[in-house]
Amino acid sequence: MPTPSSQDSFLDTNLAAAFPILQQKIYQKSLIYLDNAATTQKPIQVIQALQQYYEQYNANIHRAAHTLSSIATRNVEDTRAMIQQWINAATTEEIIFTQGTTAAINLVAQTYAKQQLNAGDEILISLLEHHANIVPWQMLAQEKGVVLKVIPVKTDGTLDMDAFDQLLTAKTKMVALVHISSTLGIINPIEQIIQKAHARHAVVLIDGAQSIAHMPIDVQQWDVDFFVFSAHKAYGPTGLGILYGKKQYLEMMPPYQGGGGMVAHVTTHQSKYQPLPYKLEAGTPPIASICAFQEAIRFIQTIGYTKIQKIEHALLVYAQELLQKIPAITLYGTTDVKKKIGIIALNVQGMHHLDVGLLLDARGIAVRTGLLCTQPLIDYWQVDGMVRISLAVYNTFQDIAITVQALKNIIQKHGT
Amino acid sequence: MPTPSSQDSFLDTNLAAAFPILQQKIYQKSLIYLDNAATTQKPIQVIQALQQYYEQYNANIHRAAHTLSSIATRNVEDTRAMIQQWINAATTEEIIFTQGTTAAINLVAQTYAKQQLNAGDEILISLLEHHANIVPWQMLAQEKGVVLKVIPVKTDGTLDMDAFDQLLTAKTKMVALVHISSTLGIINPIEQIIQKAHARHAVVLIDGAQSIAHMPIDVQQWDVDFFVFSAHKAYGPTGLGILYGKKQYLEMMPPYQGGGGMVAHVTTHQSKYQPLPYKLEAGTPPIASICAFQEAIRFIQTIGYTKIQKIEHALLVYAQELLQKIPAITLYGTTDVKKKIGIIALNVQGMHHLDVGLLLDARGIAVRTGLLCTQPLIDYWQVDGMVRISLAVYNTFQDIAITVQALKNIIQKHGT
Amino acid sequence: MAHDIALTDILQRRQKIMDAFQFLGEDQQAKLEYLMDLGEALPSLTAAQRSEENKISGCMSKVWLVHREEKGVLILAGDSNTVITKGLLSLLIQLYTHQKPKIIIDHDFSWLQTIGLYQIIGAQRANGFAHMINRCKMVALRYYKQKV
Amino acid sequence: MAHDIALTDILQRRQKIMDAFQFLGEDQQAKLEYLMDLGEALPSLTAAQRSEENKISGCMSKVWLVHREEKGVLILAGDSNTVITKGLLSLLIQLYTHQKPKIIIDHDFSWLQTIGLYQIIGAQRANGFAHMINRCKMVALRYYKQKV
Ligand SMILES: Cc1ncc(COP(=O)(O)O)c(C=O)c1O
Ligand SMILES: Cc1ncc(COP(=O)(O)O)c(C=O)c1O
Repeated sequence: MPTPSSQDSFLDTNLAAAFPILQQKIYQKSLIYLDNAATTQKPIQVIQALQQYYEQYNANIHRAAHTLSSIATRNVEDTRAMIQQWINAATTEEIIFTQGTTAAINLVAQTYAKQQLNAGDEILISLLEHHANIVPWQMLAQEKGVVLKVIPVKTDGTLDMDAFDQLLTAKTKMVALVHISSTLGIINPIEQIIQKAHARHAVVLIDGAQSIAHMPIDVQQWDVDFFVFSAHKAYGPTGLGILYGKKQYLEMMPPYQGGGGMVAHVTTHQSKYQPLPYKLEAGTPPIASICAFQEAIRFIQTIGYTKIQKIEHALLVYAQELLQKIPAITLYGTTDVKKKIGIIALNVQGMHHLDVGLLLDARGIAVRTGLLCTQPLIDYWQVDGMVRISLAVYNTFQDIAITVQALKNIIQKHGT
Repeated sequence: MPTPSSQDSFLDTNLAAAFPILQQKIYQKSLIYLDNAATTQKPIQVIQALQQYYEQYNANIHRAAHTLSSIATRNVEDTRAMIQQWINAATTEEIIFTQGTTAAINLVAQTYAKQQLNAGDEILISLLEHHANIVPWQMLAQEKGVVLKVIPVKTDGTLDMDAFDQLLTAKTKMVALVHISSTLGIINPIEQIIQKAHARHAVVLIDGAQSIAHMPIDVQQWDVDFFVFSAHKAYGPTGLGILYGKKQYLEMMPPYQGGGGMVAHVTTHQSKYQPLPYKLEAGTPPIASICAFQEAIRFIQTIGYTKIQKIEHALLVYAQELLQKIPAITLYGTTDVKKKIGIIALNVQGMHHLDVGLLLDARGIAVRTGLLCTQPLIDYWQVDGMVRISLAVYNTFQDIAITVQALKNIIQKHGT
Repeated sequence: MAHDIALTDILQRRQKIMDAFQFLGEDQQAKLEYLMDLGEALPSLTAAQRSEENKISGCMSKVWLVHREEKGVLILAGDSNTVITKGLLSLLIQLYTHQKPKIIIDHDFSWLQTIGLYQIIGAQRANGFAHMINRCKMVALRYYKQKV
Repeated sequence: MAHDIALTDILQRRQKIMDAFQFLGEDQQAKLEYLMDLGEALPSLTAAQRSEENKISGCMSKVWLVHREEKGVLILAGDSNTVITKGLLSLLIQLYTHQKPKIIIDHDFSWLQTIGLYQIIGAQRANGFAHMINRCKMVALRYYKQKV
C-alpha cells in the first residue's frame, strides 16, 4: 500500500513524539489511536503543567490571601484570557468554565432557555446531534412545554437546508446545532444558519466539541450567541468545558448553581451575585485542568490551524481513498473532503461493529463502535451501530495504512 | 517556645515528605501551608497517578470498544467501589461523581428537593453553613416557594439544639447541614440530628466537605440520606466531588443534566435513562481526577483515621494553647478540642484580617482571611472577616510554632 | 466445533478450555480469533427462539439463551448478534450443557481470570459475560428448586 | 511620611518610589512592612469623607479617595480599612497629588511591574490597585474636561 510521498513536506513533523501514550504498546503492538472524537491524547506539556500545578502552586482560588492562591488565581484568569483571544470573544467575561460540553449545554438550557422560552416556543436541533445536544432540550421541553423540532439530513448526511428554511419560523426561539458531526465529520454551514436564525430573532447555540481542535473558531465573526466545547477533545485535561456566551445573554441569565465564588453578599435570606463570569461559576472549579489547558491551547497555536487542517485533510483523503476501494466496507455520509473533517463512520458487510472494533483493538488499533452517542442519526441509517475512525493532528499515514490493512485482514477472515 | 516532646511517638512520621509542594520556598522561606480547609495539598502518589492516567490509559469511558477505554472504565468503577467501601455505602449505585460538593448540593436541590418539596414546605439549614449549602436552597426557595429556616448558634458557635428542636416541625421536609464548620471547625451532632429529623420524616443532607479528610464516615450507621464532599479537600485532585445518596432517593430523582452516558435509548422526541449511578452522570466525567482519587483514599487509609485524628488533635491542642496566651488575639467559637477539628478562626486586635494574612504570607505562611464563604456566620460575630488557620495531617508542631511566633512579631510591630 | 459432552466432568471441561487458551499464550489477537471461531461454529437459534424472553439484558450486544431439561441434566443453546459474544456464550455452553443443575449452581468462575479473557474482551463485555453466567445459574436454580 | 510635593516632576517621584523598593531588594516581607509604614503614615479621612460616593469599588478592602483642584493641580487624599491597601493608596497619592490632570491621565503604570509589588500584594489586590489607579485617572479626566 503506497503512502503519500515526501513531497508533502508539512508531514515531516513527528508530532506523535510529544505524546507519551502513543509510545505505548497494546498487546505487544504499537498503539494506533483513532478515537480522537471521543477524547484526544495529551502532549507532554499538558501533563507536565498538571504536575507543576500540583507541585508548585495548588491552592483554592479567589479572595486569595496568600501567594499560592494568588498564583493559581492568576493562572486561571490567564487561561480565560487565552481562550477569549483564541476563539475571538469580545471580553473575558464571556468565557465560563464548566465541567464539559454537556454541562455547558445544560447550563444554557436551564438558565437562558428556561427563562426566555415559553410553552409553544420552538427549539431547532438536527438529526446530527450528539445526545448532549438532544437530551437537555428534551428535558426542558418536558418541563416548560417548549417544542423540539429536528432538522433532517439528506441521504449523504448533510443538513437538509430546505427543511431548515421551512422549520425556521417566527415560533423558533432557539437553534441548537452541532458544528461538526461527531459521527460523520460533516461541517455544518453554521454562518448561514446563524444569519438566517438571527433574521428570525432566534438565538443560536453551536456545539463546537468536534470543531475546536480542528479548525479556527471566531465567535464574533460568526456572530454566534453561545458556543460550547470540551478541553479534553482539544488536547487538554478531562473535567473542563467552556461556555462562550454573548455578554448580553449571559447577563440576563439567572445563575445555574449556587455556592462559593459566585456570590458577592450572602445573608441567610438572600444573596447578591457576582458579576460575570463568576456568577455562573459556583464552587471550586477544576483548577488544575484550567491551568494545564493553557498548554493545550499553546500546542494547537504553535502548530497552527492551517497546518492542522492540512495534515488532517491529507490523512482523511488518504484514508477514504483506501477504504472506498474495499467492497465489503460501507462508508456513511458524504465523502466529499471539502465538507468534512477527519471522522469516518463505516461498517463491514456481514460483521457486527463490535466484533470489528475488538478485532482492531487486538491489533493495537483504538476505534469507537456502537451508537456513538448519536442514536437518532444511527437509527436513520437503519443500523444498530457503526465503527468510527476519528483523526487528530498526531496521526500518521502509517496509522491509516496499518488500520486499512488490518480491516482487510479482518474482512478476509471473518467478513462475508 | 517548647514543642511537644518525643513521647508522642506517633509524631515521628514525616508525612510532609510525600508532598512535593511542601518542599517549596515562598519568598525564600519554607512554605507552611495552613489553608487546608480551602484545599489540601496532594501527595506524590496522587500526582503520579494523574500522570500515569494521561501517559498510559487516557480514553473516554463507557461503551468501550478498545483496551484503553476499557482500562479507564474499570479504573473509574474501581474508584467508585473504593468510595463505597470507604464511607460504607450499601452499593456502588449510591456513589455519584460530580464536579464538587457545590455541584452535588445543587444536584440534590434541583432534582430531589425540587420534585419532592412544595410551596410552604420547610428546609432547615444552620448559621454555620458554607455558601454552597445556603445559596442552592435560596434559589430553590425562590423557584418553588419552599421556606428556608436557619438553626442559630450559641455564643460559642455550637448549634443551638433547643432551637433546632423548635424549628423541626411537621413542615420540615429537608435538613441540609454542614458536618464540620469550615470556619470554626466545630463538629455538629449529626447522628442526633438525623434521628430527630427522620422521626419527623424529614430527609437529611450532610455537607461533609470538611469531615471526609479528618474523621471516619459511615453513611449507613448514621442513616444519612445524602452525604456530599469534594476530592480536592481530601488530598485528591481538583474538579471532582462525590454525592452519596440512598438508593431509594436517587431512584426517585429525575436526571439533573442530559447528555451522553446517562441515556439507554434516545430518539429525537424522547429518551430512556440509564439505571443508577449513570442516570445522574451526564457527559464525560473528570476521568483523570476520578482515577487519581484512588491514591488519595489509599493515602488516608494507609495512615488511618485513628492516627490522623491523633495527629491533628495534638496539633490543635498545641496551637490553641499558644494562641490563647496572646492577649491581642481573639479566637472565635468554642476551643473545646473534643468538639472540633483543626480549624481555628481568629482576629488580631486593631489589625485588619487582610493585613494579618498578607504579613503571614510574606513569611511563607499560607492562611485564609475574609468571609471564608460563610458570611452569615461572620456577620453573627459582627466582624468583617477572620483569619483562618486550618490543619491537615502533614502539618507539624514546627509549623504551628513558627506561625504563632510570626503572629507575635506582627502584633508587636503593627498591633495596637 | 461441537461441544464435547462426552466430558461429563465440569472440571475436565474447564481444563480443556484452560488448555486451549494457555496454548495461545500472550497472543491476544489469536485468543480473539479463537473466540470468533467458537462463535462462528455455534449453531444459530431460530428467529422464534430469539425472543425478548430469552434475551439476556446487560450485554453490549444482543444475547439469547434457551434451555430445557432432559433426564436431570440441563441442555443449553444460545445465540448473539456479534460473533465474539457468541464465542463467549459458546464457552459457557461448552462448560454447562448436559450438566446437573446443582453443578452449574456451585461452579466457581474465578478461574476465568487466569485465561486472560477479561483483558481481551474488556471491562464492559466482561460485565456482559457476568450477566450470561448469572442467567445460566438462575436457570439452573429454577430447575433445581422445581426438583427439591 | 509626608508626600514630597517638592518633587513636581512625576518621573522623579516615580524614581523615588523605585529606589525605595530597589533598596529592599528581594525581601518581600520588608516591602510589605514598608507599605504598612506608608499606610500607617497616611492621614486618615474623616468619617464624612469615607462616604459611599468616595469609595472605590472592586477592591478587597474598603478604599476611599477624595480630591480637589487648586491652581490647576489636583490634590488627593485617601483612606482604607486595611493598612496595606492604605500603603498602596499612599504610593499613588505620593505620585499624583499636586500634579496637573493631564500628567495623571498620561502616566503609564507599567513600571510598577519592576518593583515586584504585584508579587507581594497578589493578583486580587493588584486588581484592586488597578481600580485605584483608574479612579485617579477618571478624576483627573473629569477636571481636565471641565477645563477644555
Ligand atoms: C463546608 C463546605 N461546604 C462546601 C464547600 C464547597 O466545596 P467545593 O468548592 O469543592 O464545591 C466547602 C469548601 O470550601 C466547604 O468547606
Ligand atoms: C458533538 C459533541 N457534542 C457534545 C459532546 C459531549 O462532550 P462531553 O462529554 O465532553 O461533555 C461530544 C463528545 O462526545 C461531542 O462529540
